[in-house]
Amino acid sequence: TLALQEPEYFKEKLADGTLPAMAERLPKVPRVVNLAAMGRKPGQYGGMVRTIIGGQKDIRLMTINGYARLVGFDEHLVLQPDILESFEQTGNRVYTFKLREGHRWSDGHPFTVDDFVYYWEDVLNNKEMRPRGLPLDLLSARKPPRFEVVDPLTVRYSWDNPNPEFLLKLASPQPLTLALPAHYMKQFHPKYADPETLAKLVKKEDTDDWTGLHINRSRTYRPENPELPTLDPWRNLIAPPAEQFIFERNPFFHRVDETGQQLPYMDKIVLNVSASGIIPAKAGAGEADLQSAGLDFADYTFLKDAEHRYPITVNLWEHTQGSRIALLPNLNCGDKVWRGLFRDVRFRRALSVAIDREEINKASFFGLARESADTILPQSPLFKPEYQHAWAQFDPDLADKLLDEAGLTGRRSDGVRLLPDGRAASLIVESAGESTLETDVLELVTDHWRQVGLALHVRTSQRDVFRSRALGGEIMISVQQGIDNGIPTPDMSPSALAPTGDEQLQWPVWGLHYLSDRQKGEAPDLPEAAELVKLMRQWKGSTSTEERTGIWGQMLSIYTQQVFSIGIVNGTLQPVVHARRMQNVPKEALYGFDPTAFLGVYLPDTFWFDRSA
Amino acid sequence: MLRYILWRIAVMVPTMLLISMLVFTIIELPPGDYFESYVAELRAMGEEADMEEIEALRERYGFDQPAPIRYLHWVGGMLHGDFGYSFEYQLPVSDVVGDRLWLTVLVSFVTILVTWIIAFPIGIYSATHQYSWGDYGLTFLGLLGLAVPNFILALILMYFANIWFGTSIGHLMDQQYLNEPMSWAKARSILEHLWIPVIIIGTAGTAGMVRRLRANLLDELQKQYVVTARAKGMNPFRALVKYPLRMSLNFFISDIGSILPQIISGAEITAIVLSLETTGPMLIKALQSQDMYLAGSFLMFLAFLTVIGVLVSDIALAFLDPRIRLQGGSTK
Amino acid sequence: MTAPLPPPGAPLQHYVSTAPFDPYSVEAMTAGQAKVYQASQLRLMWWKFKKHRIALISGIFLLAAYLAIVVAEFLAPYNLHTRNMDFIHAPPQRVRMFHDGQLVGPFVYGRTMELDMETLRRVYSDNTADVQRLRFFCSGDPYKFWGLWEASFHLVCPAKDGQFFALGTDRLGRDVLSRIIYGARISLTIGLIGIAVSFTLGIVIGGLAGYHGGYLDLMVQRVIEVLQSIPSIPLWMALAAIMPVSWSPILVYLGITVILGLLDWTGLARAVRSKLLALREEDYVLAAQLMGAKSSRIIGRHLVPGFMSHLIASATISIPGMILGETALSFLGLGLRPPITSWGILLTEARSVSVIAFYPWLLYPMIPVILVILAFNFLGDGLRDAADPYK
Amino acid sequence: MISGADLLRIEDLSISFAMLGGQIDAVKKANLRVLPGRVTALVGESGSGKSVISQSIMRILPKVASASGRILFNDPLTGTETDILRLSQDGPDIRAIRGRRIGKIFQEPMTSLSPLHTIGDQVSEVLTIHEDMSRDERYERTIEMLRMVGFAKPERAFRMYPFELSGGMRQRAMIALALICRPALLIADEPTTALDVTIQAQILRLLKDLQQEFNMAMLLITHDLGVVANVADEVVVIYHGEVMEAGPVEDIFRRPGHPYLKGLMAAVPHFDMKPGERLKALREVPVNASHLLGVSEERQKEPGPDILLSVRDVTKSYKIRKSGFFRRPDEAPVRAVDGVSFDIRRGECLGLVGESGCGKTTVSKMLMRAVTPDSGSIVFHDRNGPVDVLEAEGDQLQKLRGKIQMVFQDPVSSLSPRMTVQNILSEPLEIHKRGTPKSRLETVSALMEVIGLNRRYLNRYPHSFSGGQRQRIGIARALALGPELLICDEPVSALDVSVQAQILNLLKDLQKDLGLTYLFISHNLAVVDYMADRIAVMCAGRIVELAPREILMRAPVHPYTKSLLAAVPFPDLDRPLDFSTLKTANASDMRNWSAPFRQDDDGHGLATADLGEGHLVLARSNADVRELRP
Ligand SMILES: Nc1ncnc2c1ncn2[C@@H]1O[C@H](COP(=O)(O)OP(=O)(O)OP(=O)(O)O)[C@@H](O)[C@H]1O
Ligand SMILES: Nc1ncnc2c1ncn2[C@@H]1O[C@H](COP(=O)(O)OP(=O)(O)OP(=O)(O)O)[C@@H](O)[C@H]1O
Ligand SMILES: [Mg+2]
Ligand SMILES: [Mg+2]
Ligand code: NI
Repeated sequence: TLALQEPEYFKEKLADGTLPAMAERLPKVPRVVNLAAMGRKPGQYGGMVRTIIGGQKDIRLMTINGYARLVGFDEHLVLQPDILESFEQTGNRVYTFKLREGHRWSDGHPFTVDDFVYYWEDVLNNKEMRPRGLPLDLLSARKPPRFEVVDPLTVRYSWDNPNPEFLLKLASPQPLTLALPAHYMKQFHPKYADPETLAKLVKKEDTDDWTGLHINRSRTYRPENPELPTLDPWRNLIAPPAEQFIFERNPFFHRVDETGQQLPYMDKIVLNVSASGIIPAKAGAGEADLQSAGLDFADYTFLKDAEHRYPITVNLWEHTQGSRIALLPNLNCGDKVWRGLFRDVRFRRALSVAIDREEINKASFFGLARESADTILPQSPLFKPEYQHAWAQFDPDLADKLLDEAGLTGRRSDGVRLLPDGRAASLIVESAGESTLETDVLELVTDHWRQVGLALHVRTSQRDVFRSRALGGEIMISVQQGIDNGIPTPDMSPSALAPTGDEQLQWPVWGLHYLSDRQKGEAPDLPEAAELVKLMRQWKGSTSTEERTGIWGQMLSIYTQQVFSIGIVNGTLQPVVHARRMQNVPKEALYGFDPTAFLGVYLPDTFWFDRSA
Repeated sequence: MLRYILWRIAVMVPTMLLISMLVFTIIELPPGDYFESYVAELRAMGEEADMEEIEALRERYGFDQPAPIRYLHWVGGMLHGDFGYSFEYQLPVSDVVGDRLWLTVLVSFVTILVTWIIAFPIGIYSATHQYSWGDYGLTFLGLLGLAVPNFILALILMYFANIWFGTSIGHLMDQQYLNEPMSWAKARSILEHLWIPVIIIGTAGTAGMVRRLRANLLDELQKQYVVTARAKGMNPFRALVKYPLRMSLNFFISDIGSILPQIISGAEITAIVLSLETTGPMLIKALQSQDMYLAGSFLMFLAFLTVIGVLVSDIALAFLDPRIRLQGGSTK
Repeated sequence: MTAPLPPPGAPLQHYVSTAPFDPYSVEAMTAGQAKVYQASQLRLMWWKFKKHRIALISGIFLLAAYLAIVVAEFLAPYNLHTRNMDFIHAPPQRVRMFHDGQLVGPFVYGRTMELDMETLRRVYSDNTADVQRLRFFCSGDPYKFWGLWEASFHLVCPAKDGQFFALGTDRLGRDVLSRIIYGARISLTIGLIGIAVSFTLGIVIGGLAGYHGGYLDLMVQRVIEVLQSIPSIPLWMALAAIMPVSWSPILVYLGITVILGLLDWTGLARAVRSKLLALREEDYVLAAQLMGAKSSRIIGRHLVPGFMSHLIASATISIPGMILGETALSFLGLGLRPPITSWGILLTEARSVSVIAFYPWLLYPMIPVILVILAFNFLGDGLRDAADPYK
Repeated sequence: MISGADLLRIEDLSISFAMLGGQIDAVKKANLRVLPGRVTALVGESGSGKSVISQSIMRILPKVASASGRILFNDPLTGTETDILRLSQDGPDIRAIRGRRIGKIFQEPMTSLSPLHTIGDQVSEVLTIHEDMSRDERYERTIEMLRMVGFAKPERAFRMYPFELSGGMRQRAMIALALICRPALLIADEPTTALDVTIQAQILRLLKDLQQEFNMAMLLITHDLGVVANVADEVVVIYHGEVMEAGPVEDIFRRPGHPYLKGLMAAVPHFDMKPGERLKALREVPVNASHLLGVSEERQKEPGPDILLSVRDVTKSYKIRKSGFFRRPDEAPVRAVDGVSFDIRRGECLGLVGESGCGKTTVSKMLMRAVTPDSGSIVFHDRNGPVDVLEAEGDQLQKLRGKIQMVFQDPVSSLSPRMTVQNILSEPLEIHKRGTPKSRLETVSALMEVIGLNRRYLNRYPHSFSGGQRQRIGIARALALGPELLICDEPVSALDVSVQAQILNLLKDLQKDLGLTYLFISHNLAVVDYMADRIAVMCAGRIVELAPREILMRAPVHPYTKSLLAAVPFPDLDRPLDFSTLKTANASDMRNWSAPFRQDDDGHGLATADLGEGHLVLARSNADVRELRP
């Protein structure tokens, strides 16, 4: 048993009795984080962290970085029960969750199976709330799960078909919700609330009906509602709109360190809303105690220099994306000639080998990035060098040869190749023009491609409309980052490698087909793409890790050999700034939305201010 | 005159209607709608969006209806004070705007005031001391301010103000005063920060004012009535203020209507760079993400200010020049 | 011989001048006067203008600048796109004359670059053993003159296998000086075209409204009001959305110019209009009218000249707005795109604190902007004076 | 009488202007003086430097001018002597003198007033600057001054803007402005050019009174030798910037010595001229009229209808404003022109005389369609049939514009300040697309010649001319098109008699050779007498009498006409004006007229009575024609 130590922060509340003692606040079995075992030091309570967000919406970073999940990854990307005391799964079909006894919401109300029941029955399965039924993530082979309350601490979800992604969704940075604080939410639900009061509330909130009100009040991903009880390490105190959000420690948080201190160590987090453009400047002026969002590799020099002036430390973490910047030829392009070319693997390969990745690496990444195809990183157990090197060499002669083979033999007077129908081969690349990095890389690529007789024009438009335009076939090539999760384990979903979503700009129409379960879009008519879909479905149905490893391997091999997206470099570095006094921030780590939830898996609740430093 | 003013006010109604149509077109013009942006944004963060949910949202906000109907709905709503809903903030527009409106007005008015306070004396000085060192020097300074793009000036000022005076980077006040009610300390903090945007936004306008005032004055100073005033034994400065300056005010007054939109437009980029708590950044963001009602409300608000400004300018012009007042209505 | 005055207070004597008197004698014209009276008004203005030294210098400077953009390729030591991956963010190199106390002629020291892996900065140092003499009228970077003819002839080139970055390089190792020279092409023309568009519109529309008054005025005023009501950025965004994306960079450039011009006329039109509302009551307008002059003539020949000073001042003041207005567009990602460049773009690219802290030479494009703006203003001053009948 | 010192002593004054192509010496070593309480008249040819001298006394020369010599001002109040040229440009010393000790009436009153400020504001401002007075006191004083200079309703005038006033009224406002501080020295640069003789007499009287009461001295610049004879003590004659003759008024008038002065005296038009007698100008310029104006032969031959223009019952009224900004006009509008009818015959010259502010300019502007009458009709009888002037549009209007031209009363403001003379003169030709650029230049040169301006002035701007020169430019411009009807609104008021003679002769020649028709508005009755075939007399917006010249001059019927004729000053020391009779009679006040001409109380309005021989007079509608005859 632990010798519990109360944080200074609650001294008053504890004294006047508004807050029970820690022993009562904690679940019977809290999650004990053994810092020493993680190579970190147990810390001390206290302190306020300033951090900057680029927009009000970014308070979701608190949910992401807070990373309190029913089930979550640890530093080594192994799934661990977190809010749950334990979980069990059978054949990826039946999932049984056991809650921690005595676990409480941040307002002190017990967190129980009722909260699951409320959400399942009164929200998910409420026809008014969800006229179109359950969210896709809860369906497997288009069928919903069965939900059972096994005992007062246990719930179970079971499907007929395997649903291997279920736990991953729970562990994801934007987690699938399974429970809401019923005691709070019921006041907004007609089944429980007094109709008149509810009507008044609806009127006040200016939503059309109670569902709007209910949605507004129950947002967990964007913790905008200070009244909404939470299980996160910090809870919001300020309702938007605001220029500054303050989060304070959740007195009922379920994690403790090995010395008996309740996490988080740090009492408050203050998020200042700023223009994203000046985040580097502010961070470099010592105005942030923990900052990664809004910083880019290009800011490193400045931040490093600021170390002399302000008590901050800058670390470089490695991005987990498959490619920092990737070019995605749209296989569903509306222009027939271009579409034909894009579907010709020789053309895609030519585009890829025509790029001088080394130059880009040198110019924009100080030579520190890894020249690579758009694929997984060496940190992934699935990694093979052949994926990285697949068509990622710089070989303009080969490119020329491939292009000639693809039928682009004619040339205009200025050396630009001619399409079979006589037009000049000028590729229009869609860019959001958000970062100079993108502009620079494109400028270099323009030159590289020009060497092999392809003209490139950049068109800037809002990224926001890319998807619909790509779906409509208006986009030829777009620039984006590559595969999100570059460090997958076999148990993670390979969906990024197959046409599975309409936001995959290399094949949005095929993606839509999969996403809508063959209702919309078109089935892939390119054998390799169809193969990827097939493998994806296989992965979903598989139950063993070996089988999944195999599938992953096949898919990676197809994806890289076929060059469905043209990666440039990966393993680029992300500056992470923290106050010099702040302890336990890893010096080196992986950084990405998926699967590390940015800082999430490194548990920012275990960071602490060393007052002696 | 009263009749004229009433008539001018009446004319404002169709003008505002016309503007509202234009505004609606502008916010409708880019392809797609907010929900597109929404998906795109989630995707940019690596998140996934539930298509079904988005369709539902679309229906809920009437985006499946044709544009004219949405327009009528929007204008109708505005007439009774309902400015619509901000998708981005998931709040009614009126709640989102908050302090920003008056901070914008504050920044704009201080800028305008500072511009005038600086421009008038300098303009008069430059005109009366044409080709003196002072004239050249002030012209040079003014043009310098004009020649340096606002965002660079903003960056430079921000950087050095931080290094030299320790002013926190950007914003209109120190962070601890955000969300705070007004207090002396907060007001002081605002004043401490205000000078940077005011200088940045003001420089361009000041130079323009000075140069134009100078040009107009130089013309007027030659006129016979100035000689008459001198022959009366009038103090040259007083004579200048009473006669030529008043004549040269013509251009200045006709500009009043556009000062506000100009200042606000000029301030937008500065505001983004400095991350000011004004409407500019919010407006641009709303436009980019097609948070149309929010953008629309901002635009209508600015338009309203402009229309009022033009009204003021028209009336002031009539006050200023009896020739316009007494004969201006006629047609030639 | 002059008339004598009696002592103070004394009675006046009748005085009659005895000098010969011929009522027909007109003093002979001096050569100067003869020249003046035959001269055209433009000529007169030129004479007056010449006397304004600073304006003259400014005019010559601008002329030179415009000539320079014609031969930008020749003047720039490097091509617009030439990158030097080994010289990224290199600071400006000093041109020297003496090496070891000996005159060598213009040369620069060779540069060595080291990567500081700690701060991730490139550290450059002069290698004083490596004297790289500049070459003049030389063959260097190949380019396409006016995009048409292949050539490689330059005014000045670095030594063979050497470098010459007089104003440093940017983040892709491109020569800032060359980019400034190329950028002048766009920046110097965009302003003029934009101003031509906006001034034509402003003067014509404002003039008609002000001169005619009545309903025409009412309509025009409302149009202006509506246009002014929309802040420029949304308008830009909307217009940029209409601009066909398949346009070539040159068309985009023209489009932007026209957009800048189309949005800028309202203020001027209002100024013109209100001034004319007052001026049209002058007798000389009436006189012209009674002579049968059309409104266009009255506005153009009688009213607008009376407003010239204002117009010149406004025009010269608008030029920076036009040169830099395009930066605002670029800032929003709507403006010109590579391969075209302009001073505005160069500056937009330099928008970060690190530039100010570490690479201030990337802000050098401000210098030509300032010079051009000053020159235009002083030129304007000279023009104003030349057009001023009282001078 | 001799007080021991000169009030103003100008010694060796030279003034030159720096111009493109060399400097202009406007004044060359001029000497002159003004004694306290005395009047020195400065006469001379137009453009001889009179105004420039007067400006130098106040130190208000334009920037391009430079002056040398001495201008000593001996302030009788303080007894100190100051050399004005040594004072700093706008320093306190000179400011204390300006406006307070030396008042100046500018030659061109029209443009000397600010268009944005009311008359009252501008006049009372002098008091604000120099006197320590309350607002009400200032108001009182201003009103009184305005009344003294002949404003019938000074309170109204106080709040009027200059552009609402007639030429003469503006001049009077200017006089009020100069006099309001009771200066020791008044510089009057042609103070009465725009005033009819009765008001002129009233002003002269006022000046005399002030002279006596406050010992005010005056430097009077004028072309009207009649005025000189009546008020001056000493006369200085200046020609081309040099003093030609100087002396006491007696000597000058009785024993003129210099050929220039003799020429001047001879050029004065007088009432006893025989028909067809020509004025003797100093210079005669031979004119080839038809060639000059490019008028076609046909036009000279073809007669066309007898009546060229007929005006019927035109009326124009102006609203009256209250002082407030928002208040609506509540007084009855002022009838500036009230039911005026007349005909102009082809080839004749119709003189129009009348009180200042009676509506002459308004009438002439209506004929040109520059002012729209409230009612009435104006028909121009062209060779091709009648044209309704008020309705003409498009092409018809454009043709009409070419046929009717006007010389503006105010030459300054009617010339575009930013056009050179050459452009101004060739503009009408350009508009009507006459000739080639080269032939236009020739025409312009020829025009310059006939109006007595040197060609070398072609490239100068209007502001650099003297008042008289500008007026001539206005005439030349009106002539350029060779119009059929020329409306001259005070065309020679700013010209010295010799140049005036030259211009009048030119007009006469044109009339004779080309059959030009004139409507000739003037206050100078001698000029009208010389020019006109018929004369119309206007008063308070109505034509009170219209008759052939001889009849009107010899046998006027209307009391207003009579008083006008009585107020004419003669350039003859033996025929001084009788100020005492003039003082009592307010000539234009209807109440002072004899019964038949007054509107009576029992509703009998006024109507035009025909006395035969084309002699019309406005009288009570029931009055007996015989009763009207004297
Ligand atoms: N601003 C000026 N610039 C150049 N020349 C000038 C200027 N003002 C006057 N002059 C010239 O100086 C001469 C004298 O002008 P001034 O006005 O004194 O004549 P004036 O005797 O008053 O004639 P008038 O009787 O016609 O008014 C003229 O020839 C005129 O052209
Ligand atoms: N724009 C106006 N607004 C108001 N009143 C006006 C206006 N123009 C003229 N008047 C008035 O009309 C009357 C006649 O003016 P007009 O100019 O015709 O007189 P005039 O006979 O030409 O006098 P003068 O001989 O002094 O030039 C005057 O009382 C004047 O105040
Ligand atoms: Mg004069
Ligand atoms: Mg008149
Ligand atoms: Ni939309």
